[in-house]
Amino acid sequence: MAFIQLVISGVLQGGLYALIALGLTLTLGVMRITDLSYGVYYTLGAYFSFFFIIKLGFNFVLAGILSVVLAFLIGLLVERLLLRRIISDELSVMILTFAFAYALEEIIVFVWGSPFRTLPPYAIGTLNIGGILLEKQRLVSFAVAVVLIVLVLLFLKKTRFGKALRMVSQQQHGAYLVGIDVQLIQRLTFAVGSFLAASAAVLLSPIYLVYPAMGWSPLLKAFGIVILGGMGSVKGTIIAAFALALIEVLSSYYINQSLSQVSFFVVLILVILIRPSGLFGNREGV
Amino acid sequence: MLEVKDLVVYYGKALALEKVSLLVKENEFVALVGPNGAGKTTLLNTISGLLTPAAGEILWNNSKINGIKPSEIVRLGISQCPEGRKLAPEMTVRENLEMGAFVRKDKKKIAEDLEKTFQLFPRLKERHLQLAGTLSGGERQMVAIARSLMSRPRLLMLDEPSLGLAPIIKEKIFEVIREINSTGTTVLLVEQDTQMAFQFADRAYVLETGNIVMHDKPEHLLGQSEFRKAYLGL
Amino acid sequence: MKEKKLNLIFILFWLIALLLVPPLFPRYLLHVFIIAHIYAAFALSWDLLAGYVGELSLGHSLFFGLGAYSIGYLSGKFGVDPWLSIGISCIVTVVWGLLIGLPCLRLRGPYLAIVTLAFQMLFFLLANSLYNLTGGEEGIRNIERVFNSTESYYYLSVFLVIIAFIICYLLVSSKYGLIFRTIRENPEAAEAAGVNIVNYKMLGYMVSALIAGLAGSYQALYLKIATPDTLSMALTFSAITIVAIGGKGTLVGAVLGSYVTTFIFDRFAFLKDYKMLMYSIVLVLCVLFFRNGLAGAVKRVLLWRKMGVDNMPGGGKA
Amino acid sequence: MVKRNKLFAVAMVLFLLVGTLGCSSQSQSGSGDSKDNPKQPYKIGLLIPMSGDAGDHGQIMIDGAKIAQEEINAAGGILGRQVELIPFDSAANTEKGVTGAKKLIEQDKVDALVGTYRTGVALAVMDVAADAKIPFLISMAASDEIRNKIGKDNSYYKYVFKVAPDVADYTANLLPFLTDITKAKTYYYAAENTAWAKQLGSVMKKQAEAAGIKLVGEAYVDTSATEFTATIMDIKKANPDVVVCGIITAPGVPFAKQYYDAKVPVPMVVTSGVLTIPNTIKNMGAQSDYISFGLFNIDKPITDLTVPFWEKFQEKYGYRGTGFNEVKTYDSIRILAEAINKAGSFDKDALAKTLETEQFKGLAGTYKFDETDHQAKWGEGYVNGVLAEWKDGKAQVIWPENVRDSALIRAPWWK
Repeated sequence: MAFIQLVISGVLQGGLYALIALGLTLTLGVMRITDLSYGVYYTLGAYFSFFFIIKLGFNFVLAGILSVVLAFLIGLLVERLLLRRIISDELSVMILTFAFAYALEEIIVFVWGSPFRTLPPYAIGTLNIGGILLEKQRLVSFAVAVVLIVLVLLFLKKTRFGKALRMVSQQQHGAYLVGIDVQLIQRLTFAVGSFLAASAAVLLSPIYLVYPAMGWSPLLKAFGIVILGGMGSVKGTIIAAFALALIEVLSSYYINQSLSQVSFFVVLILVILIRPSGLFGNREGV
Repeated sequence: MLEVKDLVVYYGKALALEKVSLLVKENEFVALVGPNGAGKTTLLNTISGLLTPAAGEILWNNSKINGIKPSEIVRLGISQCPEGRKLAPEMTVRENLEMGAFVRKDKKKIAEDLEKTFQLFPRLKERHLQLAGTLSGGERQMVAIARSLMSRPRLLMLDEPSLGLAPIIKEKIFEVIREINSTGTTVLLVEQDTQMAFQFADRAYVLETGNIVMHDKPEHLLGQSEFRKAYLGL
Repeated sequence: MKEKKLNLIFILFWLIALLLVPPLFPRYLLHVFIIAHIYAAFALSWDLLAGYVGELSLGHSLFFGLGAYSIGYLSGKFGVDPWLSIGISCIVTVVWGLLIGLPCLRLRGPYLAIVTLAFQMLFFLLANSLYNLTGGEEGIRNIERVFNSTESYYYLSVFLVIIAFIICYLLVSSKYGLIFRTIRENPEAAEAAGVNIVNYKMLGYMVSALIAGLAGSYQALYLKIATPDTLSMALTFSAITIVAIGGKGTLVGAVLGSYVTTFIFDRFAFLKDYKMLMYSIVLVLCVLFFRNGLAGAVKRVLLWRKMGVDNMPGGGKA
Repeated sequence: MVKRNKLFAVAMVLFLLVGTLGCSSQSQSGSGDSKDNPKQPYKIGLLIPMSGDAGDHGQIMIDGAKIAQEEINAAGGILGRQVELIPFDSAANTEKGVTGAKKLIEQDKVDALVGTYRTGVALAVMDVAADAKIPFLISMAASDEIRNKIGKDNSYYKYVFKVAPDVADYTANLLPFLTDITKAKTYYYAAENTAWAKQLGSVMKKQAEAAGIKLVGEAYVDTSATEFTATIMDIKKANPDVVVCGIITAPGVPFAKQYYDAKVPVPMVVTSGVLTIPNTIKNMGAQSDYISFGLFNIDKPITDLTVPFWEKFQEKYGYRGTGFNEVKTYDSIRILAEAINKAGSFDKDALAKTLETEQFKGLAGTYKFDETDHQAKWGEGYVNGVLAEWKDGKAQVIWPENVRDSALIRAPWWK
């Protein structure tokens, strides 16, 4: 019984990890940059929904939509105004995005202050199915996350833009030659990444805390998941997200509760040592 | 149709092309030969808009096209089949071909062209749902050529289409290129296998370390002893 | 040629200026100078890696902290002679550099950046949680006092930062520096020329770890305590800011940047919460518009006549 | 493009140069000696975090300190000298703390230091203050190590006093919840994996065992943990009478939310931290109900200073204090003023003597420092805490009985 309960918790958590990491894997593949500001869009999404719900009294759905749209627009602006100028210089991009993440964190402190905040849950209560407890809030978040992930996958598979995105990710040079506006695709992908990070935050902020430095932990998790799954592999990313969530939950119950973070690092370092291309990375060749 | 005038291109800080001029006329089959590192690929990439020239100009039907985005250049009717195929490995053959028609909007005509392409390369029809990364070298080259045709180019630039292929497949590829040329598409071919290229070309340019050193009809070039020595080893 | 002379003149003037500080400035400013020198050495180590070897270390405070905790352990817990402790803590950080560098430097892209960040966060976590081992938030105390006067600590800091500068300078101006540059600009060409990229990167990484560890152990020696702050991300961030302001890949920039930030930000205490905001905005602006930093600007002024050289055609990247 | 960059470069260099030079020249014109001159204000340096990860604690400390300053100055100052506060942002960082202490002492020439939030900073600053022979009242940093250090070398740390409670005082604050309120026989300790929480856990265990209460299980979670299914399952399995929660940073909120949703059938009491901050609780909605917590002060007549202080605080700043930071900073400054007034001179040795022997009134009760380790004493008649419970976003005081709002409000699902 305990095992089933833990697995269910791990799966619920994994869906949200997958959502967070999906945006990063798209950005990494398409832009070929190390975006260290990815966590900031997570933070922004949380603060926007905090602002709309608590300060302006909007309902959850409206606030959520507004937040992610805003994050999308900010992503567009950041790519155009900051990243585009230096995108070819890998080191400068890392420094810039790192600095930008810090700057935005401080701007948030400036605008909203630094105390811990939280949001009231969208759905209160717990379902009890044969002794297994399911928090409604987590179920709702998980469901929305899965819907978003499926939408993104369909979008990549079916639409013209989605195909162009995959092409840029897999073969940038070829994408230029078939007449894809690579810069435009990169800009939109960056914005889609911001959108996904923000939507994860909107779903999680009623469960977790909202505070200015909240974005670093998902950034690191997302990077770990992407490295684990193989850079640029969407399938690998999703599988790695669930695997990681399960490892965390199970190890914290069966081994030691303070180990969830340590086990994450250990897994990450082992993967880099043993299989640097990640579990599903097979991008070389062709 | 395409005219390149006094083109100067830097690759990073190194000078890659030093005053290159070249002319391709409507319906012509032009070959560009020369040793490794002479700047052939650089020239094609500059025409395709991937590199920005430091000086000189590129004219397409008498209007200047350097400085235009690569996607616009494809729209104008210049298509490049790059060296090393440059296919998307995790997309199917069909998807790769469809990406070739990215700049076109008319779905019906695209479907028609896809059928035509499959007639040209029956092998690809069999494998249209296979991932491009799992194909053999020759098949990949076919996909690459087919893809560059999907934009309905008026000028097709091919970069080393025979590289690394077995002789039989090589011949097959060249036959297809000739067929493409005969149905009204202008061809600019970059090739290391000079003999093969000269069987088909109307005119040829020789590029060495960033300079056009000779240009003439293939039969005239073959008549020159220094050329034969350098390129055919005879 | 000219640049080499400039660097020598810089060291000379710097040394003379530093010797004039104690008699001319009030005691408190000596302390600020000491802090500036610690940051300068730390920033030098970061610049060596980012500006020359071309690898970004986002968790560089890991080595600073390892240096600090090592001396804390040796001198504070086991009573080893503090001078010997400094030496041993440098070796400890180099070994850690080796352990982390070996798997990561083989890989391209953001691996090193992410893994160093992961290690740093892990160690920060452990330093806070393994109370019995690390003293938690209280850190490791009782590091032996080596001098009684601030002046002596000041002269030691001058000595250390100049040594750090000279080590970095010798490394990058030797043939290794040339190889570093080739690896950074054109790794394929370097590999084709038979250069073992991993070995050279490893060398740069270990020297960088050594200097960061030195800076960390000196800070612990001076403050007589090693706390988890020495492992914090904010510390790495200040090194990056210092180098970005001073100029990446110049070494001199790390020193200039450290003086400027330490003195200016120290003075702007009234900014309170806005200090970090200002820090990060200055950093963003520097990356975008001031890529050569202070050192670049100074060099431009000193080499005014030769300015045209950088603007050759084809340098279209700028 | 090139031209603009050059202009920017020159502007930047000029800005930085002027900044550096301008500021260092200002530093040399530092104020003269102010000692014992009745016209000069009595300067108190405040070492508090205003940036960094503990940044949000700084402002509230200043807010508390300012009320103390106003009250003292309105009553005629310290032996006729007005109090001046000079804050310095220590960013909860050891190096910044030492830099701040040196600047305040050597450049601003303060007469006394108050502050530090982190123990590490306090331990490093103690030495600076002791070297300079400047009185230093530690207001918030709690670890036992501080008083151990003072106790070991009492003559060196003659002027360092610890207003902040000890670890044992934090747990003593929670203990009545187990003994008086719930009459528990067993308890479970859930905490985060930090030194502070571990110290708290071991002291709690000793105090609880002395009161005949058994520890039936404990869990230490990561400071970045977000998923507590495992912890809550373990609690249910251990089946204690009370859960004592030592999660004081970010994970506290998701833990409390999951604890509420899982309807764990036993009450929970938490020590000061994220779950005792009114702002956090405000947005938690119903999920904050039935959490009990310990704190040092609240707007009840605990001493005659308390109610006026909280009224002033609310009126002046428009928000509720946390019952920790502002209280201890306010008390420290008042103690300093009262001690000098009692000693009748600014002589530091007289001040130290007075601090060691006399008693002082503060918000949290009566302060009496231990003669050897200079720790403020805790318990009845000295400084004491209160226990409260969140219900509908409001803190209901449940202990001690003379000031309580109500008895423990029970959740319907408790056993």
